[in-house]
Amino acid sequence: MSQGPLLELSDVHVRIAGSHILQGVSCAVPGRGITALLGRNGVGKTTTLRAIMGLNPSSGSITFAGQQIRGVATHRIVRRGVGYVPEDRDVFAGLTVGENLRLAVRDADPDYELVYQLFPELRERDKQLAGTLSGGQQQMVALARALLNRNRLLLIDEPTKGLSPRLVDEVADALERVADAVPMLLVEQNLPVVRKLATDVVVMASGRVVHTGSADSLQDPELTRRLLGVALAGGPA
Amino acid sequence: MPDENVLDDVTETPGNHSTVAGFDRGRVLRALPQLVVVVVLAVLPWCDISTGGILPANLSSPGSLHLLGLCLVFAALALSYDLLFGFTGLLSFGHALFFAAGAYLAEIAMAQFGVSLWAAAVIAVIAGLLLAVLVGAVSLRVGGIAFAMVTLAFAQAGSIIVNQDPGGLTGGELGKSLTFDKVPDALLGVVNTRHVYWVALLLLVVVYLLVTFATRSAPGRIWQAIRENERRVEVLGLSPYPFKLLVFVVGSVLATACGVVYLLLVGSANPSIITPDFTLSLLVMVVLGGSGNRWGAVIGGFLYSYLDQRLPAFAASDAIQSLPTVLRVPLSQPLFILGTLFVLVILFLPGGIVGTLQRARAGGDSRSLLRAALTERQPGREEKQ
Amino acid sequence: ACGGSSSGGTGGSSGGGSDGSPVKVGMIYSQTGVLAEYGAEYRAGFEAGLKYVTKGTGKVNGHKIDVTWKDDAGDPEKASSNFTTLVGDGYKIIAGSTDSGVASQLAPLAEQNKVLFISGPAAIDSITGANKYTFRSGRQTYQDVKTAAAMVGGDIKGKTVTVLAQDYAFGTANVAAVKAVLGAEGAKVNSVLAPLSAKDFTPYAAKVKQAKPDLLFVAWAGNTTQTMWQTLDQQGVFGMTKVVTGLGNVASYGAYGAAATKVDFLSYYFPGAPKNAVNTAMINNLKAAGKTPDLFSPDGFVAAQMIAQAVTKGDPGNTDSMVSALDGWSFQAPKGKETIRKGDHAMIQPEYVAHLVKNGSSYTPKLVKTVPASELAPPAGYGKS
Amino acid sequence: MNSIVILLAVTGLGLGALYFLVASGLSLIFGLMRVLNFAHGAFLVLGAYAGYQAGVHLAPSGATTISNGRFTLVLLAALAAGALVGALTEIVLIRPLYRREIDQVLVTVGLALAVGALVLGIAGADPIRFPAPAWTRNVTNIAGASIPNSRFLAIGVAVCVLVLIMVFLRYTRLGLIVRAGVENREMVTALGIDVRRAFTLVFALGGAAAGLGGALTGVFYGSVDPGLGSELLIFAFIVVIIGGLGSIVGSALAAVIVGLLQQFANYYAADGVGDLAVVLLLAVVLLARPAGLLGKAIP
Amino acid sequence: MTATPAELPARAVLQATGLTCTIGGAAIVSDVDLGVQDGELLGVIGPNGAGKTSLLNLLSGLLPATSGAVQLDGQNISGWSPHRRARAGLGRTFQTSSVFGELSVAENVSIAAQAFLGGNLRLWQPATRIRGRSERAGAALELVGLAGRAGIAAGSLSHGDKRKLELAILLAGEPKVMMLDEPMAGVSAEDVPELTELIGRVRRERGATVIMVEHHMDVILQLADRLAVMHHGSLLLCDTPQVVMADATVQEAYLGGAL
Ligand SMILES: Nc1ncnc2c1ncn2[C@@H]1O[C@H](COP(=O)(O)OP(=O)(O)OP(=O)(O)O)[C@@H](O)[C@H]1O
Ligand SMILES: Nc1ncnc2c1ncn2[C@@H]1O[C@H](COP(=O)(O)OP(=O)(O)OP(=O)(O)O)[C@@H](O)[C@H]1O
Ligand SMILES: CC(C)C[C@H](N)C(=O)O
Ligand SMILES: [Mg+2]
Ligand SMILES: [Mg+2]
Repeated sequence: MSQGPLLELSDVHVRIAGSHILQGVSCAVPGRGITALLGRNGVGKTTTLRAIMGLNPSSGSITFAGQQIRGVATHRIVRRGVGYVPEDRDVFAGLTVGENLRLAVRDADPDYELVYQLFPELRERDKQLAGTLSGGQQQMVALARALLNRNRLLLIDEPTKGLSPRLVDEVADALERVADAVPMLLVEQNLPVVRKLATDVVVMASGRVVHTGSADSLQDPELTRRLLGVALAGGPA
Repeated sequence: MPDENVLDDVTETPGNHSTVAGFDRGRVLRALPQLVVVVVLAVLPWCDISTGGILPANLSSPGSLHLLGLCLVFAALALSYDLLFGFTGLLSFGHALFFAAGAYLAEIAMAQFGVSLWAAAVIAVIAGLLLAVLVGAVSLRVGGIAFAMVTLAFAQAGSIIVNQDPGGLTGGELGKSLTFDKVPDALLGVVNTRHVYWVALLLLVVVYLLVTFATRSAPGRIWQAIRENERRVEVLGLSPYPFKLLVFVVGSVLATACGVVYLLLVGSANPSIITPDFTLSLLVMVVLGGSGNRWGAVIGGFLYSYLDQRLPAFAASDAIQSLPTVLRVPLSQPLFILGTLFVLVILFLPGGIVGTLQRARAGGDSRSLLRAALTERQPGREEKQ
Repeated sequence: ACGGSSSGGTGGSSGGGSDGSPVKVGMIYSQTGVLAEYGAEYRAGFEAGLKYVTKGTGKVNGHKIDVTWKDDAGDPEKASSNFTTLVGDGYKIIAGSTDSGVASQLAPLAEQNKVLFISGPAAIDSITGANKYTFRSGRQTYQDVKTAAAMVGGDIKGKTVTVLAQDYAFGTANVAAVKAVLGAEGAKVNSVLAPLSAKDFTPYAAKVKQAKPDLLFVAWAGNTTQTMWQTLDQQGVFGMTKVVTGLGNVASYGAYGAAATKVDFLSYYFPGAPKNAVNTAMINNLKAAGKTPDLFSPDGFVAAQMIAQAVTKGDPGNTDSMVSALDGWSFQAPKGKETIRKGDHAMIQPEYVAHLVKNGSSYTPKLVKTVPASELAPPAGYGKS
Repeated sequence: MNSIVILLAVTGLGLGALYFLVASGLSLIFGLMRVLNFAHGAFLVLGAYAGYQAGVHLAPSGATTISNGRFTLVLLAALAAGALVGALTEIVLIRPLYRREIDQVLVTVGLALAVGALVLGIAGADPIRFPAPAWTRNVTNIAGASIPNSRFLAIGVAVCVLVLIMVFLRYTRLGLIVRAGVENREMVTALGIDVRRAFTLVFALGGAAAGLGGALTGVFYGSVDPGLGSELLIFAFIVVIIGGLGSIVGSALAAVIVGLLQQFANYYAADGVGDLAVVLLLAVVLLARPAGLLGKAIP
Repeated sequence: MTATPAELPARAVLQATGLTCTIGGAAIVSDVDLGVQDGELLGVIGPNGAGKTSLLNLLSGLLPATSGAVQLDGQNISGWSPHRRARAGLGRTFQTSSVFGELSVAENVSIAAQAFLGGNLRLWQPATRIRGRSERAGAALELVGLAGRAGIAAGSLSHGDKRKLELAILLAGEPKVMMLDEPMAGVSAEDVPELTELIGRVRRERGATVIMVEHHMDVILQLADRLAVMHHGSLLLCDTPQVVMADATVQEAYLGGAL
């Protein structure tokens, strides 16, 4: 494949209902490791992922593996190998867990093994309506749907939100493992997780990218305080 | 009002909140266009000007005033429907029942009990109130589509009964003519059409004021909350049921009052006003103008009934009849034009006429009108289910 | 431009007899809607009649006849609007009413506004004797039924007659008429009524068989006609009793299907029935205009004759004088001699008995006998509630 | 058993079959896409007229009956016409309104008005005789009851349609996609599925069922007219709602109940009770079970 | 397993006894005995799917209990409808934000204030004339830091802001017992301390009793007086944070290892 980044955004703008939400986002996701997208509530992280997925209309340029994907229909972007785990989980409440997973299958040989190994509960709850799952269980379904297929890039929006500390650990481990094969763009508020996983970081503030760099930059307490308003220096929480 | 502040000023729809300063002046200013409209409508019967075919004859002619009167009654009726549909999110398919109740019960009261028009109006409205409490209490036990269909069932039952002509009271499918000798002379005859027109205008003004007041009242705010998220309202400590019943009764009683004026204006109660199609046309009116918006309902009701009355004349006009067949056949069907117009409004003017105008005004120029129409159709996260 | 409204128009002035001013005639009829076919027949008949009475000049007694056609789409509300427009414009002569609902809406309005009203094909009995200003140019249900009675002959006493009809005004009026006519002659009359919404008529056919009638009188209209006849045939009703019904317009002959040749028809009019100069003139005028004579052609034709009489013998500016000119008038109509009965304005006229004869894939009516007008006169006050 | 009871029971079943045929497409679209399609009546009428036109062109002029082979072509023409208008409706009208659920329903109201008026303008208000094989107009005698053969035809086709729809929903992914898509269209596309095609297909199927229903109504009545759609639509609604959202079996059950109830009430009860009984049934069922007989409550 | 008799709260504001809920044969919450003392903050933790949200649903009446009883201030409220419980002072937020999306932020909170103030069915009373309605709403928005966004539609708030709005809605209703379902979920790291501080302050100033379900352990350790641990629908343990954190089962089932 090409030598450049796997995913590249340049000067992406998003306007929704009159408000200018992304104001020229430019950043790149390399073809390996986990790129963390950070920033406080409402800066436009989710909007950025949605713009990549073609779920929000945007202007500017978004290339994936060297090809322009801005303006391409969402399902075609996915078929090029982009998996997406949305922020609000978006499980299909009226479908069972099994149906939710089956719907997500694109490959001929979906990796149910990985999924059930990570979240054994999903096997037990195959027949349960996803709408009646607990918050954390829904999160598992959402993650599982993206992990079933072999993707070239995963966009994951706050995967550990609402998970118990133990499960946060496990999910982090799983993502780390998956990241060996598939690069990721990860939005995450749990900074210990970020520190553990991220190889690169992109920090946003009010609709713009204010910092990009390798994960090492998170080691600088002054920088993190300035960018994220919190010091990361402390030990594990 | 001393305790008004920005919090309260932001009411029905976010985004259209006015500036904070000069509240009282703002209030007057905001009421001004409405006042102007009412005054203009009120003096129409003195304006002997040609309408160039927009109306059947000169503006002050009985024919024109009769048509405008009907438009006013339907504007008021659409407004009463919007209270349920647009403001509270109650999709009732039975609103026609109450409108028809107003027309039929007033007529029956005059014909059977020999009471005067005014007494008959009072009787009809009180009976409409009782009917609304009964129908509402039963149908509101269910929600959503089930509610729509239970109200439809009630209206259908009403329609069947009216068509059965029990005891010769309703006149079956022929309807019943107004008992003219119970009506004051000043409201009778073609020469007095202007008086009836004023009654219709008064009706609209009263309904408008009541609806305005109701939506700003304490329960009015709860209605809007119910439209958004009923479960959440419950957890705030309020049972949605009495609120829904209240709005159902208020809307229905207003519809009953509209029915009485309709009887007076048209001179008969006929079963076309209790068909499911009729309720459906109310829905069309409200959406055409813009639901959840008082002006929207008024404009939609007015426009729909205007088109409904005038399109046959348009269809029969030489301009249409001389067209080639491909154009003539569809254009000579009034319902084809109305249906197509409605489809176009839904597709290209989301939020109806008033909603589009508001957005255009917010945007400023005419290009933004188009953009407003387009952006609405682009994916936004809030609208997914 | 605001000022007192003026009614305008010449009809409003109280000018004398033949001053040559144009006479405005307003026609409120079904140009669209379910009865549009009848409306078209009526209109063609009227135009043929106008040509006949004005001898092609468009003038009667020096008055030019200005005809304005308004579509009511079968809707009393629109009819009422049109009426207000026309009368507001100074029209003193209104005619048309294809639909019974419209006719009963307009009759009281005519009285209230003191204008001449000549009802059209609407068959409802209560138009006769409705008021001083209301006339009709066609027949009423009673006359249809009486024709059927004439078909049976005198030995009806003690026989069972079943009326199969739809449960609405037209149907129940027929039931009432059969009870009045044949019941009076000693027949046992019962009825089977089907709701308008019924989709399968098997239960009704079964009920008819259960009643074991000596005579089955079918009063049916509308688009289920074909299905109903097919069901009667399938359930073997024709084999067990004599069946009588009214013959519709030419387009409907096919609707009887296999039953067509097994039924006795009472006919209000078909082109081959009467043999006289006026009928020939009407048919020729229609053909010249590219139209075909049909069921309701005479209603339009006679309306034109009546208007001519009213403006010739009466003063077009004075409704009462036109009413006097028509009250009790006898004249040669396409169906032969007709008389407007003094007082209640029943249109005394002959009707026919016919059979359908199949040739090829179409049917033609064959006259069996003419029932003289005198036998068909409704009793005074018949049909008033 | 009394022959009258047999007559009423079998014709009641036939009526139920007719109701199911006209309701199945509505039920399919409503159940999967939650769009209460008011234009369904217009689809029925278009299907019926397409069938009629095919029959007119196929039959030797003047003949009132056609052969079985030609009749099959008539039904196929109706089916195809229904599928076509269904698909067009989805693409042109529903698709731009994907996230505006109420507007989707409303746009079908407008479509119903416009198409209804258009058919009236083109074809005229009068009923026209629907082409069918002679045997459909005859009767079969069962224990003294003369049952019109068109009833057997309706029952047979209704059963086939029911089975086909059930098989279709069970063994294809389409049902799954559409159900998920209605809940959250975006998320389905974010799984790499072209949900628009699925929606169009559902409308095409619903339209095809409507077209077939229209043609069979023509056989049942012996004639078709532009008013047929709006008359049947209300019964189709009642059947779908009583049966329950999303349950095609529920629709079938409700159709049979309504058909039998009407037939028996129309015979045994006083005039006009049959209609009231159906309306009453609707109200009672919904008050007791808001989701309908076999419907699932929406989570 | 509840607290030992010695530690039994002097006055349990909210008391659940034998609370059980079974759906389709599976016990989602089984036999929970739990007392919440006046003014205390009870943290509820437990693995995903342990039944924490369900417990709140049972307490607030959104889920009907199969058996067991709930008492509020000594009064038996089992079988009461959700709105009746809310009126009695049992308020809650939702795990997934549930706001009136098309109404403005201010109106969202005002409605909650109005619901609390009463007289809601008075058709003749303009909403804005209800004494204290807007003050209360304004104060609540001020408290959570959303006053600047009062005019915008609640639906277009970002995720974190919606969480804050949820809290403001709750505060405007001044409940006796506040039940918070994962208030920190999705709140940005920077805002967590702020929101934590806010909850602590509300509690102190209003003397409110709080039940808080939360997975952020640092938050819960900072705020909670006692911790209840749910596991497989049962109450595993209810004790001081120190005791709970030291418990091996809790470590194993809930906290896990590294982070
Ligand atoms: N549909 C919408 N309409 C209006 N504004 C919107 C819409 N969607 C998002 N916004 C606004 O865009 C901004 C960015 O939102 P976004 O969800 O991308 O933030 P985020 O960085 O993901 O925040 P969080 O951490 O809270 O999830 C917010 O201010 C939000 O209010
Ligand atoms: N209607 C239902 N049918 C079957 N199981 C259900 C139903 N509702 C809830 N459950 C199950 O009950 C259990 C408790 O769910 P609950 O939402 O209370 O968990 P929770 O402790 O809040 O978890 P989380 O921390 O993930 O939010 C879950 O396993 C869930 O799947
Ligand atoms: C069927 C028609 C003869 C009906 C008639 N025109 C009426 O309105 O009563
Ligand atoms: Mg986000
Ligand atoms: Mg939970």
